[in-house]
Amino acid sequence: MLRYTVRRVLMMVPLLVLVSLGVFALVLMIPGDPAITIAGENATEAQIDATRERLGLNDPVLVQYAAWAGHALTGDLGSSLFSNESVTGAIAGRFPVTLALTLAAMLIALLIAVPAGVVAALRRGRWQDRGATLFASVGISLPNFWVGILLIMAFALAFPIFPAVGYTPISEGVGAWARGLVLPGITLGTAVAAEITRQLRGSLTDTLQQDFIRTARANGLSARAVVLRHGLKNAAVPVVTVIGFQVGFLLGGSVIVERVFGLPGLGDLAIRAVLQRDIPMIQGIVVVAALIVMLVNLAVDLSYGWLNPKVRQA
Amino acid sequence: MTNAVNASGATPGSLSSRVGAAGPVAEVEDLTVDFRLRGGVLGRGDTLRAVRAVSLEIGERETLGLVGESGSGKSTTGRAMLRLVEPTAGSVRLDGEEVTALGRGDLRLARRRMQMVFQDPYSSLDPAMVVGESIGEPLDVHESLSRAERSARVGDLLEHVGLSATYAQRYPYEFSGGQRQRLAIARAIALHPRLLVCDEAVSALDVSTQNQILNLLEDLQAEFGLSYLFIAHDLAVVRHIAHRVAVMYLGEIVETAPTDRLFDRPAHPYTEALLSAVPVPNPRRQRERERIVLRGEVPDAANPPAGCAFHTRCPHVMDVCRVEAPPVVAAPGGGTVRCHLHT
Amino acid sequence: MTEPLLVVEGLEVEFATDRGWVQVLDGVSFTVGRGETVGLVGESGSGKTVTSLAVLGLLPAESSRITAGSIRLDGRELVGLPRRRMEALRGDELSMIFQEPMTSLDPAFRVGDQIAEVVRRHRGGSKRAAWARAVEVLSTVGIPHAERRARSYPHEFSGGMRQRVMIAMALSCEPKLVIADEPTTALDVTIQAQVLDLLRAMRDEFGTAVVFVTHDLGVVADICDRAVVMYAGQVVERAGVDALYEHPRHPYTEALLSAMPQLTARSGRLATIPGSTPPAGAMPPGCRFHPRCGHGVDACRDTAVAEHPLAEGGTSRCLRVSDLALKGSA
Amino acid sequence: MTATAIDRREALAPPEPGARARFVRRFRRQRLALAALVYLVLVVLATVLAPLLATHDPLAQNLGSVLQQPGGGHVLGTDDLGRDVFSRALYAGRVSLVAAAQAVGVAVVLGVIPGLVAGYAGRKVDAVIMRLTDALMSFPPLILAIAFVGVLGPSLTNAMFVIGVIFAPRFVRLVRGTVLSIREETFVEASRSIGTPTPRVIVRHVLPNALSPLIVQVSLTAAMAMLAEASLSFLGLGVQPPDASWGSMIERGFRYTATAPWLTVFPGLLIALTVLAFNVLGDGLRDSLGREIRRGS
Repeated sequence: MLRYTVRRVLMMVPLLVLVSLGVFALVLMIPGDPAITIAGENATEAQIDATRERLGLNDPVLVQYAAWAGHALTGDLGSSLFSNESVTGAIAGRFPVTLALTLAAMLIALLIAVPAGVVAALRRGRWQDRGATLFASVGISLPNFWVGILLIMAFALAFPIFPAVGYTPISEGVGAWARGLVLPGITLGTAVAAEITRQLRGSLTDTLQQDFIRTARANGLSARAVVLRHGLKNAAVPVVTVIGFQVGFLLGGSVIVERVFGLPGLGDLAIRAVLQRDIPMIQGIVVVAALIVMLVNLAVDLSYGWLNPKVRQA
Repeated sequence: MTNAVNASGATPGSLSSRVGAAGPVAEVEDLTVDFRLRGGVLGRGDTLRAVRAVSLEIGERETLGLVGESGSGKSTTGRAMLRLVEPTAGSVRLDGEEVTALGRGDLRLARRRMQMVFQDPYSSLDPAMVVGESIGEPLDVHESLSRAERSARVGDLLEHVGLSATYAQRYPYEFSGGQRQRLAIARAIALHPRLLVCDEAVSALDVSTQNQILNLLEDLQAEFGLSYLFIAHDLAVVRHIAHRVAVMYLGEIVETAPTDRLFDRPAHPYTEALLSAVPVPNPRRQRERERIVLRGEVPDAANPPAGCAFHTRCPHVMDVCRVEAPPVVAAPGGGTVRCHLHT
Repeated sequence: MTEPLLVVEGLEVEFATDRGWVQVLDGVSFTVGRGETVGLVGESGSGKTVTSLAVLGLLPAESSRITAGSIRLDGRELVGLPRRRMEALRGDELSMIFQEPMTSLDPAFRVGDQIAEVVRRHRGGSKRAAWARAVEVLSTVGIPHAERRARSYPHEFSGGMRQRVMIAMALSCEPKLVIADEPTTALDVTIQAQVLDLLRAMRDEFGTAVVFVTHDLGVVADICDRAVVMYAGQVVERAGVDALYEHPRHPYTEALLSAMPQLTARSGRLATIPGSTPPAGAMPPGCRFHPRCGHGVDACRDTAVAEHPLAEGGTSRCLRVSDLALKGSA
Repeated sequence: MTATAIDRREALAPPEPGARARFVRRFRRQRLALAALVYLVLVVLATVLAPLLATHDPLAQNLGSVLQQPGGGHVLGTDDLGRDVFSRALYAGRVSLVAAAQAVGVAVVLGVIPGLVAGYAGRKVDAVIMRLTDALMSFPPLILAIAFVGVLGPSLTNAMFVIGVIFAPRFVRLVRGTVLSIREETFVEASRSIGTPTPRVIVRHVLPNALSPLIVQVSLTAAMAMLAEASLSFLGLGVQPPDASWGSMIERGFRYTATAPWLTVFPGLLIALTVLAFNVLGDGLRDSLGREIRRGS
């Protein structure tokens, strides 16, 4: 298991290099002269030259990359072109909001998906299964901003149970904080719940048809023990994979949900950076998002080792 | 039916290999196949020697049975002979032509003379194609026929294996296991090959179907003068169809012999144990038989025992077996054996 | 005389298909005495596996149903037994060994845990005691270093060893009856010989009755006391093995026997049974074997045939049972 | 009896019955997928025939009748500039569908060929392609899209190109996986054993058998691409005014959530239904295709 872990962690190194290259390449893709874009359309020639110098754009590309990556490794992602605020600082300030939103969404998704998926697999072909399948199909098809708007119409405007917009920091009370996360969490979690339900249903259905399930039944284990002990553990690998995948979607979706509900998170920061073409800020956000996804994938892969003993040796 | 069946066939089990004046159809010399295993700390794999210096020959219209348990390398030997896996060393000659030396293009041409029938009738036909397409594929690759000629040939092949020519437009899933195996045979004989490697070709079938296929193979041999390498783990089937038999254990041939000699007077302790392990379908005889139950299992091929590969399970093991690999010697009554008991 | 350990009587099973419910077992009856080994023989599609799953109550609930008949274990009716009561019996009083040793063990758990789970389910007791029992049965079935090997996962065992683990699990609660469904088909002959020896030893040691489901007449000759031959969802012949092989009383049995390739001498042409087993739902009228039978008369075509009891014991489902002299195996 | 003289035709029993029954059953079970297909055809037709079906000029502003409720002269009401929502939705649908098609096209082109190469070429090429794919998959899709659009400048074409690039790894993985498993099938080895050249093996055996999962994935990706387009347009990074897509219509209507809910409800419903249709169609195809390969193995 240790060897597997080490190998898996080592595998991240080339991935990190590739990802950082990709992020760095964003600057190279700016159409025309990035210095003009960055300094602004109305900048003077001198200002543009200064910008070019400051950004090191006169250096060879590899040197530029090395400088940028070297700083990034120390946690210095540069500073905003507009506010001069440090990118790392700005991200750190916004991160708790997005983290809270993402966790809320995942929690809601799991609370819906696990029972729904299990019941669907156990009652295959009956109304419970059809209901879960319908939920799964519809859930992944709804645009989440639309769901958010509908929820606001229903539960903030028509029946004002939850706040329509805004974020209450946890320091101002856990209750208010949690209340503010309910609608955004549902908005963001619906599609994830649908996706996990789908995968769990499929994977558990397959597992329950395996020979070893028949063995367990032939030895008198109760239906409950068969499903919960032997079924779920063996069905878990593809489900965990999907959950890992969903983290990327949650981060992307949070951009939208933060916009709809006016939450001051990373997504909100990203939109502003994009509208202002604040390149270092964009790069910083992408790097952080990719890093989170990679760490989650690492955790997912390591969990395989526990779920499937064969992986440990491989 | 025009192609009357020659049921009498040739007398099986004649003592010598039927190598005529023209020489054997297939000659294999010191064939060795290594597989690289994945794994190891840095993905640096170990090697597994699946086939160790195997030599054999198959004469015209001869069926050589190749028997052994799983992991013995019998299937790999068959595949390496057709270069479906690349041999690591050794030579394979087909009608005197060195198959192992052929370049890509020549090998493709040579393939029309050596064909294979696979074990699993359910995956050996492309499910996305009507069976006429699958059977006709060798013709498409090697001969340029008009549409009419091609469909006539395919129909003829179907009839030859006992199916109706009208089945050409059906999909594989419409056929039973036995019928699929007939289709696979039709594809294999489409180009009138010299050598047909049958890799466990009847193992997946019920007894009654299995016999139909075995009879079919015998008929086709008589009709087209085919030579067979018949790979199987079922000894009773091999006894029926093979003229000579080679027994493999852990990548090596431990005994070869004309069929009757092998079954009546096995020379190698492993052959003896294999034969005694097959229960005979007669309770009284089965009760009276002396059974040799080998202990343990086949050792790991990646890490074979020193000396004689069989010594870990051999009931007659001697000190010399543990250190020295036995040479191949002539066996009493014909054939060869690789055992210290005979040296 | 008390009733035999297992009595199956007039068992009828239907499966759900596109064309509605289709009968797959028709009036299957046989018995198994205490400590006896009975072979359930037939080719694919004969219904032998369905029969064994029915006895264990393992037929899929949604797509199959028992429409008639009775299955009694030790005098207790199993058909219609509530699910929980049936669960409590399985693994305890009767258990099953399956064909595929490679896939029949849960890959995610240590083999010792899997056996201990069964022990605790039926015998209760501490985890430690159950584990000790698991190690004990593993060593009984000839797993070397059982103490250590109990901590291994299924993929760390060879096929033969996994089948031993399966047998250990099936025997862990000392059941009265074990159903072995083609337990050696996936194994090499030398390993098959080991496993057959093991089953014999277990039967002698625990007095367990065994239903041995197989298509291999050699295996039946080797290990069984009596045989039940099935064809197309029906039992066609029941007899003690000596009688069955030497004087088969049903043409299908004769055909099967003559089709077995022999180790001893090369026959001329191999005997075949023309045609193929009819699929469920498309059974021919009259005797189900008549389209493939060489002894058929007109009556076979339209008269459904009942099982005829034989003077020497056993039954045959053949109209001409009294006037046919059939060939046995040499 | 059984040792009769051999009749080669003993195997002439007709092929296993029920092939047609199975097809009919499968077809019947896909009623939902069929309905989805019909719906999609109707939507495509409606957007193609938009000029004929539109009741108003989609761009014509009428400040005299802003934010009118559905009914009356405007089936689906009017927006804040007095434009007819129904007519706009028809044209916007065109934009949304074309955008989705563009993204799927890019994803297929960028995905299938590397997937085939990775699956068929040796370990090294495979490793390189898969590492690149992993890297691309490490980015949260929408964030990467936003970043690219931020750098390249907001435009629907840019956005959908990027979405296509982001979805390409799914096709790489799918095609590679399918190729790897088909390569292991005996029928491919059988084809090689008769001397079939590799390109022909790929074209005749590998591709046709990889096609079913590919078609399924195209349908599912179209659904995701529509959602992505809607999201980007909702953020103002996709389609630019005065053109509209369903997503940008919602963005505009969002400001009037309290007073004119129809501005968000109708386009949202259209997106949801269309995406649902692609998903249902994809699932239906998956269930009815590809079963034969698994059968018996």
